[in-house]
Amino acid sequence: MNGFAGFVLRRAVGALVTLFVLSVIIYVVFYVTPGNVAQITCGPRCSPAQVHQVAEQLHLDDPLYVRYWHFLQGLLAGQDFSTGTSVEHCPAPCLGQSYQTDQQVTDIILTKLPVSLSLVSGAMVIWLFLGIGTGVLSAWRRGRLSERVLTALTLAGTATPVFVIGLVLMIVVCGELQLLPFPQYVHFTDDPEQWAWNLLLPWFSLALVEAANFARLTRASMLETLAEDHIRTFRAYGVSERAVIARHALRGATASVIALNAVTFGSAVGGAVLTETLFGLPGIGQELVHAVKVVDLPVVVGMVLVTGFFVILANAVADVLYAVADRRVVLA
Amino acid sequence: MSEALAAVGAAGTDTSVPAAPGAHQFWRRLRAQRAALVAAAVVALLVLVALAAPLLTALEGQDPTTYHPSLIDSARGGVPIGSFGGVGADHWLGVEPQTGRDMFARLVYGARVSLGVSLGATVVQVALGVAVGVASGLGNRWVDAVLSRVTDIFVSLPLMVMALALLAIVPSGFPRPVLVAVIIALVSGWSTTAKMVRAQTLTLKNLDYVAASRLSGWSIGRTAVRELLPGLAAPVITYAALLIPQNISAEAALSFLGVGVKPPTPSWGQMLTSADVWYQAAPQYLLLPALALFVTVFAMTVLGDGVRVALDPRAASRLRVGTGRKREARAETAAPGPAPDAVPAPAPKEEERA
Amino acid sequence: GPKDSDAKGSGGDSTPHKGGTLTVLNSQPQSDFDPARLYTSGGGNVPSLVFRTLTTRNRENGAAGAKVVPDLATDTGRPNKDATVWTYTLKKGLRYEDGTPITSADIKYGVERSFAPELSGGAPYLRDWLVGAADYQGPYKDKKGLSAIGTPDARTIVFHLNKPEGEFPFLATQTQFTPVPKGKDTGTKYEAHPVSSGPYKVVRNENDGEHLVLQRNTNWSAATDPERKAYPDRIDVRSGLDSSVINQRLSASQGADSTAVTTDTNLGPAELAKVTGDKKLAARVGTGHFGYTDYIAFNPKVKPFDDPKVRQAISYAIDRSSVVNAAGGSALAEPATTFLPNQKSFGYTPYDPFPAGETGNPAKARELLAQAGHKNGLTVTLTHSNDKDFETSPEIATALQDALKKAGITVRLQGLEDNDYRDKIHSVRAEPGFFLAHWGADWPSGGPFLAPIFDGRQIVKDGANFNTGLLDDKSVNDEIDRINKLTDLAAAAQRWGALDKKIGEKALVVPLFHPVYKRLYGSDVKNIVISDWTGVLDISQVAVK
Amino acid sequence: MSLVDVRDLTVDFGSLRAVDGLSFSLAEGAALALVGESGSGKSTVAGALLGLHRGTGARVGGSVRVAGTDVQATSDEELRRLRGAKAAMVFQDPLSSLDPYYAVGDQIAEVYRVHARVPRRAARARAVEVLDRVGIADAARRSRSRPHEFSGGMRQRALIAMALACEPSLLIADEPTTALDVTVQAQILDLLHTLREETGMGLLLVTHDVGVAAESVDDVLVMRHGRAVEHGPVGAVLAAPAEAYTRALLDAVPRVDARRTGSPATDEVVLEATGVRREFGRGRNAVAAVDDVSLTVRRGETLGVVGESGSGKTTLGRMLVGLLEPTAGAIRYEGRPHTGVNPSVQMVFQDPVSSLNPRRSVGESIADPLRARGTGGLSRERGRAWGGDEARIRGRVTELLERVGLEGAHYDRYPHEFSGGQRQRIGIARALAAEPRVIVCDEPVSALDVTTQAQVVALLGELQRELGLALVFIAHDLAVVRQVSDRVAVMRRGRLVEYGPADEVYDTPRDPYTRQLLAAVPVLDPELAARRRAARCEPAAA
Ligand SMILES: Nc1ncnc2c1ncn2[C@@H]1O[C@H](COP(=O)(O)OP(=O)(O)OP(=O)(O)O)[C@@H](O)[C@H]1O
Ligand SMILES: Nc1ncnc2c1ncn2[C@@H]1O[C@H](COP(=O)(O)OP(=O)(O)OP(=O)(O)O)[C@@H](O)[C@H]1O
Ligand SMILES: [Mg+2]
Ligand SMILES: [Mg+2]
Repeated sequence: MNGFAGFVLRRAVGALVTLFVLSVIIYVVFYVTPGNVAQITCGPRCSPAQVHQVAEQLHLDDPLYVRYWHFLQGLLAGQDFSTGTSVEHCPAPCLGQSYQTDQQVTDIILTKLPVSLSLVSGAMVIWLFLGIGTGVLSAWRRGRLSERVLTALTLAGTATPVFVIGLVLMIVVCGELQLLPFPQYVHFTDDPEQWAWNLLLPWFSLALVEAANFARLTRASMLETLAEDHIRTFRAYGVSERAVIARHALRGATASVIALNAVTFGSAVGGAVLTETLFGLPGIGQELVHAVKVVDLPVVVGMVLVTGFFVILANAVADVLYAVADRRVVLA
Repeated sequence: MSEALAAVGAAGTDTSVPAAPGAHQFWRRLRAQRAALVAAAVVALLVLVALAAPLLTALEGQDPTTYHPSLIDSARGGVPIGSFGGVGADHWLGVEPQTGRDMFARLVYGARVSLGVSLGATVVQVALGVAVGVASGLGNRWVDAVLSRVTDIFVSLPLMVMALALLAIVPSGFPRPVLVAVIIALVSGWSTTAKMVRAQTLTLKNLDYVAASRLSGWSIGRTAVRELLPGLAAPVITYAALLIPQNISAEAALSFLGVGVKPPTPSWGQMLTSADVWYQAAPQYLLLPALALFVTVFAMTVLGDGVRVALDPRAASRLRVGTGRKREARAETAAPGPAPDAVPAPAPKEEERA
Repeated sequence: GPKDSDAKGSGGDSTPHKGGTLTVLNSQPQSDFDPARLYTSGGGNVPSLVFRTLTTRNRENGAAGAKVVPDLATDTGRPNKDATVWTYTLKKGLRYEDGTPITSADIKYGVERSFAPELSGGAPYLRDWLVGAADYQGPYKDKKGLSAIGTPDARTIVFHLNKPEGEFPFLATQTQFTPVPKGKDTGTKYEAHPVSSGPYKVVRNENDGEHLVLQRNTNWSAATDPERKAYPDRIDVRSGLDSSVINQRLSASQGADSTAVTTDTNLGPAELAKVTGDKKLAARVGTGHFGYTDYIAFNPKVKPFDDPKVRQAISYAIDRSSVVNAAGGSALAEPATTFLPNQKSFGYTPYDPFPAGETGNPAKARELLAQAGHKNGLTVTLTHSNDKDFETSPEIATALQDALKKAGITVRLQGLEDNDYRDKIHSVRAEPGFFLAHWGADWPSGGPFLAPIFDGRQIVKDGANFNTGLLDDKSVNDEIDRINKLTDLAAAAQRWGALDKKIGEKALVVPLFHPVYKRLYGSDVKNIVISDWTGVLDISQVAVK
Repeated sequence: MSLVDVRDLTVDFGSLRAVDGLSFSLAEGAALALVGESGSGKSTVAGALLGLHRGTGARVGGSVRVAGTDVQATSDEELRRLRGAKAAMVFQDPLSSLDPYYAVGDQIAEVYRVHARVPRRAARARAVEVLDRVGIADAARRSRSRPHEFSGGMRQRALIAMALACEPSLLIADEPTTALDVTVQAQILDLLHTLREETGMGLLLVTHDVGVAAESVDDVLVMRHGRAVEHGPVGAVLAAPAEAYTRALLDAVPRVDARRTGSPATDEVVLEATGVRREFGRGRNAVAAVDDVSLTVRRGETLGVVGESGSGKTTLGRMLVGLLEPTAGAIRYEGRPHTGVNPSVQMVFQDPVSSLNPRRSVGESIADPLRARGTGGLSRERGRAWGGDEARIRGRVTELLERVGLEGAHYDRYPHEFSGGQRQRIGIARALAAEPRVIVCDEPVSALDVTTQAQVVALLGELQRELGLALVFIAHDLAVVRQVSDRVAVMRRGRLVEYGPADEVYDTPRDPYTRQLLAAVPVLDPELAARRRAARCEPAAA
C-alpha cells in the first residue's frame, strides 16, 4: 500500500499549505475590513485612552506581519495570556484567545465542533438517503406523474430557505402536534437518545435543503449511465429493471454523488449557520458569524481553519472512495 | 454545453438560418419534449415579466416603493387589512405588511434582481467550475493538486468573510447586481461544480474517444471542450438548475451585509427572509415569493432536464424524432411489408423496459 | 400536571409562591458575566440575581420602577454639600455565597478592577467622575489602588468626585459597584463563576454563558434585600435561540416552557399580529417602556445640512406614521417629537417645534426648501445600518425615503455593515450628514440622556463621539453643569425637560419614535413586574408556583 | 416445434429499413450462421430475437417466436424470463458491453443468479468455472478483475462465459470471435460445438467470417441489404453457392498462402521501440503486459503483429502512439524520443464503440484532425483561418467516408446508428484524416466481412504507396496479416517470440507457438474443419 501512504502524505502536505494560505487570507481580509476591534472590545463608550490600552493589550497596533507571526508562534510553540491576576499558558497548537470573551479559541472549537458534527453528520445520512432514494425512484419512473410529483417535492426543499422549512416544521411538529420537544442541544455523551431526539428536526431541515441536489444529480447521472451499452447486456440477460437501476445505473452515479457530498459536508460543518441559529444549536457556523460580526480575528481564523480542515478531509475521503469505486482512476 | 447555449441563444430566431447541424438536431430533440417546452415557455415568461416589470406595474397602476399606511392595521403590527393580504382591483396580490407596498409590483420587480443575479452568478459558477474541474481532471499531478487546493480554500471561506473583504475593497460606485453576482459566484457553487466535473473528467479521460481526440492533434484544452464537455453536460446542467435557488438566497443573505442590492429595490430573496416570521399572520407575504421561486426552480429544472436529454443524440430515437435527413424517404418505405402505421409502434415510453 | 385550558388557569391563584424552576429562553448568551464588563443600568436581568450593588432600582411596575432604592447600602447615598463626596454604609449581615462577609473594601476592589483594560466594557461615568481615575489602569497593573475611593471601615465607603454629580445614586446601581472578593478574583476567568452576593449562585456555566443554571444562594438573607423576591428555587437559562423560536416556544408553553420567560426577546410585528388575534395569548403579554429614542441625526458640518432651513424642512416632511409602521406599528412604537423619552423621570416636557402631524407636512417642507434655495427639490444621502433591528435598519430608512419624496426630497440610501456604520457615525471625521441613530438611557434621568449627545465638552475628536450634531453651545454646557449639581432629582428632571426643548429647536436631530416592548411569558408564570427603568420583565420578581 | 421461428421480419430505424422481410427457422439443437456484408442487418436480426428493439424507437414488423414465446406480443415480464434463461446473447462489442465498475466474475454471477436460485458463493464459483471454460488463464484470480484490466479478447470471452453460465437453449452469438486469435477462436468454436452436443443448445451465429461459419454450423443464411440472399446447409452453400453474391463473398476470403505484392517498403526507420516494457498494477500484483519488446517500423512498410489474446498487442500499440508510457525502454519517432501524442502517429482503436464519442456526429469526429491542423499549423494548409473552410472540411470527410466504403451522407449520423463494421471503418477514416506517417491499426478489419475487408486493405495499401505510410497492423486473422504485411511479429505473453519477414515467418516458423497458430487457421471446408477439430480434441482428451 505504498501508493496509499504516498497519497496520504501528499494530501497532508497539501492540507497544511491550504490551511496556511487560508489563515493568511483571513488575516489580510480582517486587516482591510471595517470595524474597530479595540472599540468593539472595549465597549461603545470607551475613551480613546482606554481604547488604546485595549489595543495594546491585544497587540492590535502591531503591523500585520507581526501579528501573523505571533499567531504562528502560538500555533507552534504555544502562547501565554494574562488573565490580569495570573498568567495562563495555552499549549501548542494554540490558536490564540478571543478578543471579545477571553476564551481560548481551542476551547471554543472543542465545545462547538461536536455540535456542528452532530448536526451535519446526522443530516448527511438523511440527505444521502433521501436524495439518492428519490434520485433512483425518479430515474426509474422517469417521465411519469409520480416522478414529477417527487421532483416537485424535492425542489420545494431547495427552493424554500431552511429557516422557513425549519420554522414550519418546528411549529407543526413541536408546537401543534407536540410530537417532539423543541430542539435543544444535548451532548451525545450525556444522553445519546435525547441527543438524537432533539436533533431530529434540525437534521431533517438541513437535509431537506440539500437532498434535492443529490436527487437531481443522482437521477441525471443514472440516466446517463442507462444510455450506455453495458446496460443493454444486463437487460438482455433478463436482469430486472430494478436491479439494473439499483446495481448498474446507480453505480455510475457514485462519482458525482461522492464529489458533491464531500463539498456539501465540508462546507456545512462551518456553514449551517441558519440551521444552527434557528434551532439554537451552538455550533461552529453560528459562532463564526458572530465572530465575524465583532471582528474577533483569533476566533475567525480558528474556525475557518477547522472548517477548512473538514473540507479538505471530506475531499480526501471522497478521493479515496472514488478511486475505490472506480478502479480506473488512480489516486493523485 | 456550448451547443446548448448556442441553441438557447437562438431561441425565437428563425431556425431556417443555416445553423450547425448539431445545434439543429439539438433543437429538434428539445422540441420533441413537451414538458421541456412548457418549462421553456415558463422561463421565457418569467424573463419577460422581469423585463416588462415597469409596464406591468403601470398596468396595475402601482409601483414597488410607495407606502400605503391606510391599507395596514398599525395596531396589529401592520398586517394588511382585508382578505388575502388586501387583494383587490388596485392591488392584485395584496400589499406588504408594515408598509402597505404593492406585492405584485414588488414581486415583478423582484424578479429582475433575483433572476438577473442568480442567472448571472450561475453562469459564472458553471464556467469557472467547469474550467477548473476539467483542468484539474486533465492536468498533471501538480496542476490537479494546486487547483484542488485552491478549490478547497474557496469552499472553506465563509460568505461573510469574503463579502466583508470585497465590501472594503470594491468602490461603492461599482454596479451592485454585478458585484453581488460575482461574490456569490466566487464564494459558493463553483467549487462544487468543479469537484463534480473533476470527478467526471477523471472517469471520462480514460475513454478511448478522448485518446483519439488527443491523437488528432488537439490541445488538451480543445479536447476538453470537444470531447468532455458534452459528456459533462448532464450533471452540470442538472446542478446549474439547482444553483439558482441557492443563489437567490445568497443574494438575500448578502443584502443584510450591505453588499446586496440596495433597498427599496425588492428581490425575492429579501422578501422571503423578511417574510418568514409573517407566515402565520400574513401567509401570502411568504407564499408569493416562495411560489415564484418554486415555479422558477421547477421550470429551470425541467428545462435543464430537457436540454440534457436533447444534448444526447442517443435520445433521438427514444423521443421518436425523425433525424430529419431524409424526410421524403419516409413515403417510399411504405412499399414492402405492412404499412408503417399498421406496425405496432412501441408505446411512447421514454425508456426501454426490460 | 394536567393542563387547564381555562384562560383563568394562570390567574386563578395569582399569589406567588416559592419553589419550582424558572426557565429563561434568550437569544444572547451571557458571555459577559463579569460585573466589571457589564454595561447595564442595574439590570433587571440574570446578572442582577447574582450581583448586588450599592443601590438598585425600585422593583415595581411602571413609573414607580424608575426610582433608585438602597441595595447593599442602607440608603441611596449621603452627599456632601456640593455633591462631590458620596458616602455609603453597608447593611449588616451581608454575605457572599460562601458565607464570608461582604466588606466595603470588596466594593472598592470591584470598582477598581473595572478600570483594568482586560475587563473593559463598562460605562464611562466612573472614569469621568472619580478623582484621578482618568489614567488609572486597574488593580492588576496599579497596585496602589484608586485614592478617590475611601473605606474608612468595613461597612463604609466614600467616593470623591471631581465635579458635582447629583445623580451618583443612579450610577451606584451599575454592576461595577458589586463586591468582588479580591482573593477570589481570577481576572478574565472570573466570569465563569462570579462569586454571588445575590439570591442565586451559579452552579453551571456552559459554553461561555450559553447555558446557565442558578440555584438559591443559602447565604443570601431576604431580610437585607427587600427588592429581590427570588421565588423560584432554580433558574435555568438557555440562550443562543432564534427569536422567533423563543416566541413560538413561549406561546406553545409546553412542559418546562410553561414556566419560561425571556429577558431579551421582544415580540416582533408579525408575532404581535398573531398574538393580538388570540385572547389567551394576548393575556400573556407584558408591556414595557424604556427610556429610548430613535431619531435622525444631522451633521451640520456637511452640506446641505449646515442650513437650519434644510434640517427644519426635513423635520416637517417626516411621516411618523409610516416610520412607526416600519418599526412594528402603533403597539411597538410611539411617535416622538421630543428627544427625551416620554417619562416623568426624564423630565418629559412635550414640545413639537416643527409640527409634521401624523403623516408629515410636505407643503411646509417645500416652502422651507425654497427659502433655502432648493426650489427644485433636493437630493440627500441617508446613512443607515444593515442590521435588521427595526431601529436604524433599512426598513426605517425606506419609510423615510418614501415620505420625503412627497416633499421633493430624493433620498439615496447608504446601507452600511453594522460595524462600518458605527465606526462612521461615531467618528468626527467620517460622520455622514444625515443618518439614523438611537439613544437609550443609562438610568432614568435626563443627564445621561442629553449630556453625551449635546454637551460640547463631550465631543471626542479621536474616538467614539456621540455628540453627532457637534453642538458646542456654552449656554447648553453651563446648564448641564448646573443641573448636575442638583441632588433633588425631581427638580433636576424638570430642568432637563426644559433643556431638551431648547436644544430641540436647533433641529440637530429629528426624533422619530420611542419603542415599546411587548414580551410573552409562559402560561404558568406569575407576578409579572415591568418597570419603566428597563422596560423588561423583572426576573427577580417572577414566580412559577 | 422449432426453437426459433422468424416470419417476415422487418426492422426500421427511422427511414432506414435495416431488415426487410426476413424469414427463417432454427430447430432445437441446430446451428445457423448469419453471414453477410457489414451493415446488412445481421446484428439487428439477432437483437430482434430477444426483443431488444422494444422501446428504442425502432419499428419491428413480422413475427418472431423463440422457444415458444412470441417475442413481439409477449409481456415485459415474459420477455425477461426468456432472456438469458432460454436465449442468451453474446454482443458484438465486447469491450463496452461490460459494466466498468464491477468485477467480471461478479457480473457473470449476477446474471446467473437471475435465472438460477443459488447462493452468491455458488454463483461466483459458477462464474469462475465458465471463465475457465472459455480459456481465461487463472480464472479464479482474473474473475476479480474489472473489465478495463482485460484485453479485448478476454472481454469477449467473458461475455461468452456469461452466456454459457445460464445454459440457454439458444445461444445467439454476434461475432463472438472477432477479437480472438485463431487458437483461442478455435478453442471457443470447439467449446460451442461440445456444448451443442452435450446440452442440445441451439446456436445462431452471426459472423462475417465464412471460415468460422464453416467450422461451426449446419446451415447458413447469407444476408445482404436486410434480405436473405441464400439459405441452405453449410456444405452446400460453401461448396456450390447458388447466388453470385455468395460466390463473390467466398472468393474474397483471403488465404494464408497469399503473400503481399507491390509493397512500397523502404529502409528508412520511422518508429522504433527498444526494450519496451509495460507493467500494470503495483507491487505483488504487477504483471508485465509487454516485456522487453524491440522492433522497428519503416517508411512504406506494414508490420503485422499477431499473437494470442492478452499477449500485449494493444498495450504495445498504445505505447507506440504515445498513449501509454512504457515502464521501461524507449520509443523513438523519426530518431527523436517519442513522448506524448503526435498527430503523425495515429491509431485505429480495437474497440470502435468506445473510440467514438456518442454525443458527436461521426463526421465531426473524423473532421477533428482536419480542424486541429487548421489551428495547429502542422501541415501544408497552414495559415488557414481558424476552423478552416467548412465546405472543404466537409468535402474531405465525405471523401474519406466514401473511401472506407461508407456514404458521405453519414456525416451527420451518430455512432449508435451504425453497425459494428461501419464503426470500425469510421475509426479508420479518422486516422487517415490526420494524414499521418504511421498508423497503428488495432484489429482494423476484425468486424468486416471479407469484401469490405478487401476494400479497406486495398485502401490502406494504396495510401501506403501514395504517402509512404508506415502501418502496424495488429490482427488475429493470419491470412489478412500475411496479405498485407512485409514483416511480421508474433507475440506471446508480452514477448516477441518471432519477428521477421512475413514469408519467412509463415513458411518456416521457428517458434512452436507460431506453428500452433498457423495450424489453427479456420478452413472453408466444413469436412476438413470437423477432422481438424477431432484432431485437436484428441490430445486434450488424452
Ligand atoms: N440505432 C440505429 N439507428 C439507425 N440506424 C441503425 C441503428 N442500428 C443499426 N443501424 C443501421 O442498420 C443497418 C444494419 O445494422 P446491423 O448492425 O444490423 O448490421 P450488421 O449486419 O450487424 O453489420 P456488421 O457486420 O458491420 O456488424 C446498418 O446500415 C446500420 O447503419
Ligand atoms: N489497464 C490495465 N490494467 C491491468 N491490466 C491490464 C490493463 N490493460 C491490459 N492489461 C492486461 O495486460 C495484458 C495485455 O493486454 P492487451 O490489451 O495488450 O492484450 P492484446 O494482445 O491486445 O489482447 P487482445 O487480442 O485480446 O486484444 C492482459 O493480460 C490484460 O489483462
Ligand atoms: Mg453487427
Ligand atoms: Mg487488444
